[in-house]
Amino acid sequence: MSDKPKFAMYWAASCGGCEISVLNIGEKILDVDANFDIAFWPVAMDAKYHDVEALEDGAILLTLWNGGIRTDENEHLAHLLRRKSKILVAFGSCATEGCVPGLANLSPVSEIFDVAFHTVSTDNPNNIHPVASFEVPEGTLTLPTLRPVLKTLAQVVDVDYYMPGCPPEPHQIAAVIDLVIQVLQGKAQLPPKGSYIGCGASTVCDECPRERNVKHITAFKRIQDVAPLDPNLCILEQGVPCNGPATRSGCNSRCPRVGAQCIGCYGPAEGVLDYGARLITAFASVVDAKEPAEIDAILDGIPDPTGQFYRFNLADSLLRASTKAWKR
Amino acid sequence: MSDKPEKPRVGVYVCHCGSNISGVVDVEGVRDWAQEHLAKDGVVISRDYKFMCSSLGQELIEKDIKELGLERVVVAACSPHLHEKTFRTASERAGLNPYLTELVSIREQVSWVHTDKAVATEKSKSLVAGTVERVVYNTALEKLKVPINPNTLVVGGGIAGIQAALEIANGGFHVYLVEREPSIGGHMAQFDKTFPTLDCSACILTPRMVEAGYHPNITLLTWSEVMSVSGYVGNFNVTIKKKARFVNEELCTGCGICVEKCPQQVVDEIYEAGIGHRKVVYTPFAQAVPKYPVIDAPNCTFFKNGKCKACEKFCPTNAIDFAQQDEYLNVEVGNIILATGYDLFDARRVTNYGYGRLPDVFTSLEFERMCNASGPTNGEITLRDGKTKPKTVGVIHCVGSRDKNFNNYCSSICCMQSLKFAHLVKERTGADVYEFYIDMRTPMKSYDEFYQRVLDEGTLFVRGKVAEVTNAARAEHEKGKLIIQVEDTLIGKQRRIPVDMVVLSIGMEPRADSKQTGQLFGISCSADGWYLERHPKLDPVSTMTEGVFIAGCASGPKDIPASVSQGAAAAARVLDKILQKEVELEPIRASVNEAKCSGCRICNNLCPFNAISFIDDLAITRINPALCQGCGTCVAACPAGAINGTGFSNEQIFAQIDGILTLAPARSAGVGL
Amino acid sequence: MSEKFEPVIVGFTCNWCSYRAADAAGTARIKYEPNVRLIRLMCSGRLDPTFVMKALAGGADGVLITGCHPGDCHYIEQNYKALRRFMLLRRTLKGFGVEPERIKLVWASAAEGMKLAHEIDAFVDEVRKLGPLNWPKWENESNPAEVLEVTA
Amino acid sequence: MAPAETVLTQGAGLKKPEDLTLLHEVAEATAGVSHLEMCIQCGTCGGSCPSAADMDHTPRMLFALLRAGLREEVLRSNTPWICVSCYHCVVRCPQEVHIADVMYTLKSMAIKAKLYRDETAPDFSASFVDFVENYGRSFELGLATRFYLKHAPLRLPGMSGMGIGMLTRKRMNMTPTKIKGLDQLKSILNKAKTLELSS
Amino acid sequence: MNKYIFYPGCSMEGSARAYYDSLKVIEGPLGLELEEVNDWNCCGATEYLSINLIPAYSLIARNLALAAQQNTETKTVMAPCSACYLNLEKADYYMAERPALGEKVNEALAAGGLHYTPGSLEIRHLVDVIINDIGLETVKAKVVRPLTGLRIAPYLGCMVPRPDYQKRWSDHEHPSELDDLMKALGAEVIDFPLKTACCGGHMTQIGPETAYELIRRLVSGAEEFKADIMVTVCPMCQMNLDAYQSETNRYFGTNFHMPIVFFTQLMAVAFGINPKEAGFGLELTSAKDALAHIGLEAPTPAAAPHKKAEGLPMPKALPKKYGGE
Repeated sequence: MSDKPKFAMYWAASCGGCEISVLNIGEKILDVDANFDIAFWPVAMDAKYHDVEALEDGAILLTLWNGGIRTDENEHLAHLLRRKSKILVAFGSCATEGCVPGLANLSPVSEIFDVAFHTVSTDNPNNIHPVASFEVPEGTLTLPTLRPVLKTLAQVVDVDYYMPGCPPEPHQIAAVIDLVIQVLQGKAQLPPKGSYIGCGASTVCDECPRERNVKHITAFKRIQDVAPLDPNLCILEQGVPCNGPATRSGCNSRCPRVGAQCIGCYGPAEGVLDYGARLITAFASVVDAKEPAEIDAILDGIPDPTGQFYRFNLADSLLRASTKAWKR
Repeated sequence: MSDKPEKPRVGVYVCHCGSNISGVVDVEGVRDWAQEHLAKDGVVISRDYKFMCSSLGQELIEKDIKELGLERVVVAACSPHLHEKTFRTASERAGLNPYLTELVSIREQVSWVHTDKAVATEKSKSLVAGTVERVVYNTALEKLKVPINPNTLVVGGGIAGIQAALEIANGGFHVYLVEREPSIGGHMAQFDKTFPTLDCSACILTPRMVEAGYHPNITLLTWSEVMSVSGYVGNFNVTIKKKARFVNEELCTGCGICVEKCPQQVVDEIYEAGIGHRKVVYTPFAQAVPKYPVIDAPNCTFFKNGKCKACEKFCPTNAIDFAQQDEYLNVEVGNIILATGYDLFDARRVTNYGYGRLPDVFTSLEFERMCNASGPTNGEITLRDGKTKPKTVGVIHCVGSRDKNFNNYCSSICCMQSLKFAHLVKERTGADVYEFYIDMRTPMKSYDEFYQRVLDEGTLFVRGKVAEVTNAARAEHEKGKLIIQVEDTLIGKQRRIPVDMVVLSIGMEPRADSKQTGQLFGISCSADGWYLERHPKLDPVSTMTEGVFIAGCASGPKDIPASVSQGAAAAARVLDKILQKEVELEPIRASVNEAKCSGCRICNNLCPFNAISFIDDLAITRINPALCQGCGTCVAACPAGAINGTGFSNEQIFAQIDGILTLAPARSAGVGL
Repeated sequence: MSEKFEPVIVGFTCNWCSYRAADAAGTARIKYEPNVRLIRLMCSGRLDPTFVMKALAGGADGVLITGCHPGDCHYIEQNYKALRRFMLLRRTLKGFGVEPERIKLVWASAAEGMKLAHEIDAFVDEVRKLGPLNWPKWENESNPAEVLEVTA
Repeated sequence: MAPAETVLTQGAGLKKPEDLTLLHEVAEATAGVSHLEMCIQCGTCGGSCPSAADMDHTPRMLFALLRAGLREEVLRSNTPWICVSCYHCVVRCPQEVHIADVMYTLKSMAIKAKLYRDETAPDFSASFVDFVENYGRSFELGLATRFYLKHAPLRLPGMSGMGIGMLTRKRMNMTPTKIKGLDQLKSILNKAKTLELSS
Repeated sequence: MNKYIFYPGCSMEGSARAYYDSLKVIEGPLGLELEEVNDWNCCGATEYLSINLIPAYSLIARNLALAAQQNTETKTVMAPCSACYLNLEKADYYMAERPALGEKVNEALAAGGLHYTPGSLEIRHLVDVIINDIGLETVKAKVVRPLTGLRIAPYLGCMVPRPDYQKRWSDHEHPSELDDLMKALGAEVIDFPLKTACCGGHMTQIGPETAYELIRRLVSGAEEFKADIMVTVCPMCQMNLDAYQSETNRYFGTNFHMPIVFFTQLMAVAFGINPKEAGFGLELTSAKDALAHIGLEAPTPAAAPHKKAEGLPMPKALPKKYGGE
């Protein structure tokens, strides 16, 4: 083993896109190899949990953790990697704020299983339902069990840095890796603990090139119903609920630039306690109506406000889950 | 959430308010609990005192600030609207920025409204905890000082407005007096005699009107209306529409020839209360100020079909100007007095009294005009035919007043006005007069003596609210009469009293447009529509909006002496402001963190005071602190959390929520976690 | 839960109308349910939906929002913004399983102490009927859910 | 608030405690919100009443008696029985007292306390109700014959012309109409009566 | 087509047969579709309320419950009888105003397998429906025999315009709806000051002297104002003024003859339906002379000469509640 600092990356409850995004940094990946020893990165190389367990505490310099905490296995690994890492980074939306897997916090686990295994869209001819442990002649087979709700990494262990995005933009990942290497070389200092890295402090509109005016919204529409979408005008002003005003900058307004509304993957701006609340208040503020009936009619244009406002942030919101998920 | 500042030293002071608080709240319990449980939030001292607001109570706090080095003060006592200033001033005396002191209302919100001691004490603790947690995040603030424009706007040229304008003008400052009718004078100019002295209304009013009309410090703007108001105390900008008079005021001498020659006559719904006529070019009455007539364009033959021009033909000074247009004036004033007066209750709504259906039922204002020597009957009291003198007259009190179906309040002048009518009928016709009343209310100076005089004159009093006035006779002696059906409650029997004439003493109502006018000036109305005073007893001429005052019947029914007093009182308040030369504005304001502002422009249409502007070059939003009124709507709206509001920051409110929920019971609802 | 359920309600008032209505109720000694704890804001327009969520997450069973009557706002028309936010907030909270009846908006002028007291009583009663909300503090979360059962 | 133990002088030195719960009791037993306590004794009701002349107390006085707690005097009054339910007083009352409904309450209280002076009116109501309960519809001929035979046999000859007129014009049915769901109606009314007793 | 759930009430089958018959013949021309409440029961008139509170409201509410569950496209119940109209409206209103009452009534209804949620039906009177849903223009269009020259005293009695919980009427004391309807038929309508005075109600039964006085006031008032006929909307009013008029005359020694018929009867006649089908002839105080007025092709009397305004002007009338200003 060389004396290069150790690097780890783990994939918990998430889609895996973050891992792809790391690869998308191109040649930069070679810098990682040049500067680090890969101690643990299941998607890239074979490694066993007991190898990690065998390491000394704090032996890994940098761990990029992507994914939320949904199972007892996720939770175990989170504690383990926390112990073994000097710097633990919540990498990507799932780890920082729960992301789409966190939306499952609106439903009880039983319902999630029913949908996954027993709805018409599921090809499950033998009606198999997974169980936590199963006896076979060779012994007992076990599966990780699910927690009632998904949690973000910081809700389970202490986190040093957060890197938002679904996934984080490659240019931002590259910049962060550069920074760490510079720190290693004594050329730079780490930001204060708890910082969001690889992103901006303002919101998507800050980087959005579209023209913006004073807003008066008389109807909310789906983007496909606005034809043609004005390519130069603020998407929200055209009636499409664009989450850009409340979403942290850093992606270079990737979606609005190409004619799609921002759906909020970079999470809330710096210091914001509840992401969805910012969108509720922002959208409601520019609704152009005074009578409850009129307001209702306009708001009907947002058929699923909870989904619209919390697509990425539900697990990290103030309420974190619906009563259905936790109340008996 | 930003990090909690270093733990400042907090003092908690719980007031007994005599027994007002301690009768229901365990004050010592709250004190001890705060000392023990809020120490973690920085509470270093917690005390109680009989009367915190007394000078001894205040000194107690001042001493602690100095000796214990308190950095935050929480006083649990009465409503901040009462004593916030007292305690903040006390803190300031001891060298602590006043905005680091907060009041918790455990009197108005606890002891006065709850009875269970244990529950009230718990609630008090929660409220104290909330404010302690909040005050930690309070920051030192400085008031903003702005100069006061010495000009004043008075809206409404009735007796209250005239009085206010004269007081200020005599004090040496300029007044714009705006009146929407062609002349000042208001309702008082319509009356014949005033109770209880029976002074001729015109005789006592006219000199005041003339004085206002010629005062060098008064710009009289009649036939004018305020269109918009912007700005804030000390610096209002007002747009006034001067409606086209079609008479050139520079040339007009007020000779009246045009009025005389005008061939077109219409019913005068305003000044003559609908029972008299006026010409289409007119001054409402002989003593009008200013003397210039106006042309009532919608009724004018020339404006309708391009013919006539009689007035123009005969005008000796060529003052008629059919081409005149509405003019808009912009004036800058420091203070505003609203003396917009009242409307009269529409008696047609009480259908059982037959007004509008039965000709010889009159309203009080119609009757006033009839009694007036310059009125449509030259002062003769007659039936609707304009000739017949009544032999019996019934005066009905409380029409539309003290009645949940109409107006729930007492009109305050209607007893005295009705007694005055009885006297006038007796004096001028010798007819029998019946007065129908629920309660006789004659509380002011010389009022009850007047009641006795009317009793002495032989007026017949029936105590009972009239049930109906009908022309359906049941017996021969009722035929051709108006029958007043009533329970004489003093004998417990129903009576039917045939009379020739009925006078309905109608009540006062807020102006039909009072709500819109209120919105224009940023003041609010009570549930029944009268303007709301800052304090009904201690501050009756101020409003919640700094720099906007009210006088006269705009805030509720009043008689003439009360209206005059209020006009003078409002003027005194304005003079006080003007003489201070500058005004301190509350430092509750919003500001934008420009690094975080994304320029999304969500907040751009939220500020009614135009304090928010968008800086195109930088693509960010800014807030003008002098225009910001501190409502916090933009703070709550900013999707990036880039706007901060002093005094009510997110951190302060979040901490307060946490604090008041400290004692929330941790109940188990069977959460399967 | 054998003892009578007394809901905890956080209320937000505007400085000019509803806070003064509470003062007026006090001055007139109008008695009402003690379950509501009021927080003063300058205007109902200051109400950030975050406040409501924070209150619910912190243990409140209901949230009362009060302001000046439409058209009577001290700041001209900010209460309309409060109304719109309130309406969108209720829709959103429904997705979290929070009954819309737990969030109430009341217009009360400075003169309406009586009305405010009645509205508070009615609201407390309604929330009492709904039962406790008990948003979890998410502290003791280590027990896995028992959902993996053999059904095949 | 506990009613004060005050006494009211009656007759020659006779003293009797006031029944200060009476007003509340009547208000509680009235269908809607009666606003009875809001009466300001203005007399609009007594002035409006088309049949006030035949009443021993005007409604206003009755409310004063109620307030004074004079139970017997109130329940013996003929006022509620003379009330023709014209609702003039109700719509004119400046305090929105539901006077007509209070009259119904007083009638049923008088019946329960057997304190009415003349049994004509209670009997008429009872007979009417009896037919309704047994057929589900009212039966004018039955009601008229039963009622007049008992209370106004002397009026009958004078009335016969009218009765015949009504019958020949088929404005009065010879037999009562029975509804189909009579059993259902009876169970409802029986349950309602039990509830009335328990309240 | 205007569709309503129809609650006729007991009188329509008996003493007010003329009302029922005439309503049936104008249904078609007016485009009214009436679906009777299945197995409705008596509303209790003014009697049941005097005995027992909860049974009285349960009796009324059974009808509401039946009407609410009836499978129709409308939730509006139309009741032509004043007492029925008021009782239904009252039950609906008070069940909501006093939830304690509403709950008890529903407890009783449950014993019969029924339930009624207050506020789920709209209770309306026939005149209201004709004026506000069908409209005077439609009525005018159907008139083939205008009632020109017939002087009518419109008479609504008490329980239609009062207490009017839902504020449907233009006024409690002098509502204009019936006047307007009669004017639409071409009749001359007098400004009858007693149009909402009381007919005596059940006092004809239990306190005739009281009732006779009330009947006298009305009949003499109508004669005083030179009416040819009174028109009413209420079975009880019609019954008292029509059937007890001769007794009233006997009691006071007077000689009034003032026919009173239902407004629907005059509508029918104006629509060209023959008087017999319109229920004429069923009244005890004959309307023959009054009918003759319409039969006669009398020339239209000159309109009252327009007097030159003399004396003091009158205030304008309040704007009407319906049909625009």
